[in-house]
Amino acid sequence: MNAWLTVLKRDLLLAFRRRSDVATTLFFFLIVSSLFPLGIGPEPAVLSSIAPGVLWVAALLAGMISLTRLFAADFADGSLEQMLLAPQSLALLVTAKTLAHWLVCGLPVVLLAPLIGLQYALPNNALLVLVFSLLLGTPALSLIGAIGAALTLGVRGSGLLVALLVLPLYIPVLIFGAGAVAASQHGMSAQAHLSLLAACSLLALVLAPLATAAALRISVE
Amino acid sequence: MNAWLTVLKRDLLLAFRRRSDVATTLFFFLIVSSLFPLGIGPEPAVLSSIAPGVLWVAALLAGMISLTRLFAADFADGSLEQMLLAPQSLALLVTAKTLAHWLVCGLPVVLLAPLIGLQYALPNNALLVLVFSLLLGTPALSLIGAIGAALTLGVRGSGLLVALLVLPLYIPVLIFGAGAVAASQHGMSAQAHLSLLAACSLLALVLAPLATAAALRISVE
Amino acid sequence: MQWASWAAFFNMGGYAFYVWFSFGLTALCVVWEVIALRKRNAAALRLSKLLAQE
Amino acid sequence: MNINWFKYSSPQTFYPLAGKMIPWFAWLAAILAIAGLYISFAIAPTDFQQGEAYRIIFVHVPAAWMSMVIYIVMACWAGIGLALNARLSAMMAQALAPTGAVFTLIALVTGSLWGKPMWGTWWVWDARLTSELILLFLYLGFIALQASIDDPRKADRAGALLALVGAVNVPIIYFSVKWWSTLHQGSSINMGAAPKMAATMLLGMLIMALAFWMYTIAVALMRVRCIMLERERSADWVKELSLKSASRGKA
Amino acid sequence: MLSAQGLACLRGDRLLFKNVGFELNAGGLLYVLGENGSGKSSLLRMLCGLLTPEEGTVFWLGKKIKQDSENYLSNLSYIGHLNGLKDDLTALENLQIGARLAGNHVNDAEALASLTKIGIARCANLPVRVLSQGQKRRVALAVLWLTKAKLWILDEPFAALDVASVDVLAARLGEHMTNGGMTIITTHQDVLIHAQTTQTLRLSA
Amino acid sequence: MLSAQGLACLRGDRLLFKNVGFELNAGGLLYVLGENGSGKSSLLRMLCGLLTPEEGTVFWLGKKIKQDSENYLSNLSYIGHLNGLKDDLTALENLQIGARLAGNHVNDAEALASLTKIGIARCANLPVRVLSQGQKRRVALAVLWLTKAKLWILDEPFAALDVASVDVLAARLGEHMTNGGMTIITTHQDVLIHAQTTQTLRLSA
Ligand code: HEM
Ligand SMILES: Nc1ncnc2c1ncn2[C@@H]1O[C@H](COP(=O)(O)OP(=O)(O)OP(=O)(O)O)[C@@H](O)[C@H]1O
Ligand SMILES: Nc1ncnc2c1ncn2[C@@H]1O[C@H](COP(=O)(O)OP(=O)(O)OP(=O)(O)O)[C@@H](O)[C@H]1O
Ligand SMILES: [Mg+2]
Ligand SMILES: [Mg+2]
Repeated sequence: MNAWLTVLKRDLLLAFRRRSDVATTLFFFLIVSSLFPLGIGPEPAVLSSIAPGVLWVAALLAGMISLTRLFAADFADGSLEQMLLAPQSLALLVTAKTLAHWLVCGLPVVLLAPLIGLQYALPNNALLVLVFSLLLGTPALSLIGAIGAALTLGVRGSGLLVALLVLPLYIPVLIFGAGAVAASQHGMSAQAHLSLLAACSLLALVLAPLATAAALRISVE
Repeated sequence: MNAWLTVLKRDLLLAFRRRSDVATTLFFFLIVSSLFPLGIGPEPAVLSSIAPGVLWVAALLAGMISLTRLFAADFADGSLEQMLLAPQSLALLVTAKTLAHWLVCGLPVVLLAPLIGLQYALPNNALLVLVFSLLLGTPALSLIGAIGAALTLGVRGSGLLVALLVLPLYIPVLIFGAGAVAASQHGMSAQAHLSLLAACSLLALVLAPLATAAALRISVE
Repeated sequence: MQWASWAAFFNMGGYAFYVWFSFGLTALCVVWEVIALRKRNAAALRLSKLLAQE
Repeated sequence: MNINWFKYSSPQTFYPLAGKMIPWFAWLAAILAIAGLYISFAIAPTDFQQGEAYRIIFVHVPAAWMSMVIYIVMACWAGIGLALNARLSAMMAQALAPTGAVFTLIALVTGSLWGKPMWGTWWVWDARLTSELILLFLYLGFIALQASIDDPRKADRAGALLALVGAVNVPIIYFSVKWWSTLHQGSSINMGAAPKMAATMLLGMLIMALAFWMYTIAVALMRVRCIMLERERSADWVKELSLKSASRGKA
Repeated sequence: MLSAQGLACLRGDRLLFKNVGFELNAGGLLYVLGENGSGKSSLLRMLCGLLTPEEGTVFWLGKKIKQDSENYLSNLSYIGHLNGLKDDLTALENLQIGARLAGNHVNDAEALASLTKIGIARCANLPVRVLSQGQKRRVALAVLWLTKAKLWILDEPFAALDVASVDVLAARLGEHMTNGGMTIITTHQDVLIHAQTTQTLRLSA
Repeated sequence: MLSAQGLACLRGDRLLFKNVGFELNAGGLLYVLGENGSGKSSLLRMLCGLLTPEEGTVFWLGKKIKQDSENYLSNLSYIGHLNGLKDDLTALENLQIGARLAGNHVNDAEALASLTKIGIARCANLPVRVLSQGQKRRVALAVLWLTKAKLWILDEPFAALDVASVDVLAARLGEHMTNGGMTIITTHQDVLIHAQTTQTLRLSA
């Protein structure tokens, strides 16, 4: 538990030292979701109908782009080796790293999303569901993404490769997440979608760290 | 000229050695553009109306993500220093690297785009304009992106700065590009948009390599 | 046999392009895969022969 | 029992064994394919709704079946390879992936070619089509990952892990996509409405599917032989083999 | 305490070494020598459990290291080619975090003391990014004044160090062995280290 | 031929050195010595023009190096801490491309000969990725058998080399100086190099 806290604190400290990186993820999210009105035109009806999809895709891409950095720096400077040699369960340490990543890259996006939703003329209840769905879904994104990040360590071109590996696995989360918002937009209950999202996250929490740990061991060899 | 060719050939050779990297850019483009229907829903009318924006944003993202690697590897392994010490104009060598990058990452996207346009139910003439607009616009993306890639090298905390610098410069390209496709979709002439795109690319060709070279010198210090 | 003539057969009730493209593509993939594998095998043997003779 | 398994799981013994098996499967595939094609074009009657275009079904459906089956088989081999550290299993997984991807591509393209005359469009975002597309991405991810790792052992293990993760996800993806499109269901097109299949059609499809099976086995064996040669290029048995094959070529 | 039997290492399609074995007891020093590329670093990573041997086994106190890995790892300190330092953290922070990950709590004073020992107390509060090659190496090595691990595995610890630091480190290694510790080391330089027993393992490419 | 006057180097907010000057003539060897972090690498990068001096100027044949940089650079061969090799290219390709970038055309035979000289001909067609630390360093150094540059600036060229390679490299450096070349070198190891004139510049942190 001690090592777990150390890893978490270290990663948060590092993120704090490099605040601009955190800002970059947010900024990326902001830009991607603002590009669409530019590309598509300002019609509120159209914008609001595509909003759930666009916002969720933007959140997903923002999370993914920051993923490549999850283990890469640790790998390059050798601290990953030291983490593997710590007398603790690697899967546990992985959850600490993933949690830090989510706090730094996922949470800000969740908090920023309603602001952007306003620009897309989303009604209030849909905004609420948007925040909830992101809150439930983004942990799954981080957890699944960690597997991809671990598998592509030391592989050149890993930024795009990670996308190729991970995006297909993200699709259920995307569908349930965007579905929840769309449902509430159409006056239906988003409950079913939200529970499915939570289920995805739970499943990922149980399985992904194990897979990530195995992947790290393979990559470091 | 000799060194120019050497750099171009070397980068193409490297890309050829890692063919899968090239394919990855393409697949990234493919996957990102397939995500939107999953988020937004399968309605062909809606899809076709957002297609210009979505496809251009996807192309932009694919280019941007692959750009971060443009100089990073050279910087890390020291070949960038050697390039700076070559008895040739650095700006010239930079154009060689950028051209190689465009050939490897930009051109394939241009060629794949119409296929994806079909999935978005774009009409034939709009498909043609899509290809043209990408052909004229993506070089500007590569050239402008190179500045950002060069700046991110040494000045570590400047991720935000670079995004701030580069993305606003991308926006005109995006607007003209998506605008061209949208115009042809609505039965108007895309000529004006296309000429503006070409102008962007030309301007970038003249100015960007100089800025990139300067940025590289700063980063390597 | 339900084809009036070879021409009718090739015409596929007006859907010739779609039908023959499908079957043709499949055949092409199969042939290409086999040829590519044979080449790959030969190349591998050639290289290990070079190594062996060294 | 055990001893046998280990004997045949070493590349050195498996290589010639595979060589002997390939012609059998290849011939079986050819014969079945000819029979299947005969049924598809000569025996099966014209469909009264779709005309002759429906004959695409005889490649489309078997290809779609194969694309899914191969993924499962591949994941099984990968899992065995990872669990038992068996090199041959990992190689089999690697050998299957490209063929699986090819069949997925065939299913997608022939489906599109069918869709154009039937639905009037090359593509709709229907559950089955979409999940087939995602399956293609999964194959490509597997191949790309293995291609970009240079140490073969590492590539094996990383690929195996990815295949397993994918296998866990495939059902989730499938159901989520299905649910997604039934909820949205804007378009009037519904592939489930395909006509009730006549017995001959079913037979034709089954025989074609069998032919594809045999073909897959033959090609996978060929590819696994290549992989063995490439990986063990400096091993003695490969060197001997290459010298022998060359002298046979001259004679 | 640490022993290895019949180790073989395959990298790509090249067999780097096979049938490597040794036994290392308390107070023992093992030099692993060999040309560039002979597989010294690979052997060391194998001994840590970072690399799975193609054949052979490593034992700690008679048990396979994979079986009782928690116990083994808490007795191990490994410093590889890479320093394992975070560029954005200060030397002090790096040192403390490294120690805590390995299971020891270290306060500021202790960490500073160890930086002083290896002569870079002056850099304690600088981010590691601005340190030179050799200074970074010294920060990484400072952990040797903090760890309670019995077994030290060091991959070219002297590389990039200036003469004074080499002596300081050699003395520390000698002290460790005197206290009953064990060290496995690779180096291309000639450095005198005192140990109760010294063995040499030569890998040939 | 190469001279420097009143060089000062500021890194972060620390003045590493100031008022450093020297003159190096044909056949001359200049050792730059100093502890870790004393600014040796920084000085060398300054001499190459990679780093702008805080104060002072570097002259080549009496002209400021920034003024006639094309001429200066075509007379310069610099090998820094980093090897400048592409992992995915073979040793041979790396060598040829490096030489061509510096302005010399080199055919396969010449490149292979230089790899043979430094004893890694065996690795000529392997991608550099699979080479060990020291083997990579040797590939980078092989360029010294190809270049026609008069001035060599080498940052710890002996680091990570095994004993045999150190001798080979030292001999090559001696030969270069005999032919009227100039060398500036940093090292922490004691290596004997023959030169017509030998100077030492000691930086103190
Ligand atoms: C790009 C387009 C298409 C794709 C990717 C696609 C994909 C698939 C897949 C994956 C299957 C196997 C599903 C299973 O066995 O449960 C399948 C079966 C089938 N497809 Fe398609 N399809 C496409 C277009 C079409 C079209 C246009 C039609 C007909 C109008 C069609 C008719 C059928 C039929 C009848 C089956 C067999 C159903 C069964 O065995 O239950 N498909 N397709
Ligand atoms: N990840 C890897 N994949 C494939 N081959 C590798 C890998 N790492 C090292 N090798 C190969 O293993 C050999 C030994 O590498 P290793 O780093 O163990 O050598 P070393 O004895 O430590 O050499 P040095 O003295 O140069 O550090 C090298 O020749 C290299 O070709
Ligand atoms: N990019 C940089 N930014 C800020 N400071 C730096 C940078 N690079 C080096 N320094 C500082 O400059 C000092 C000298 O570094 P330099 O690499 O020149 O030392 P060196 O003499 O080569 O040492 P070594 O023997 O360890 O290689 C270091 O103490 C470091 O703090
Ligand atoms: Mg080593
Ligand atoms: Mg230095």
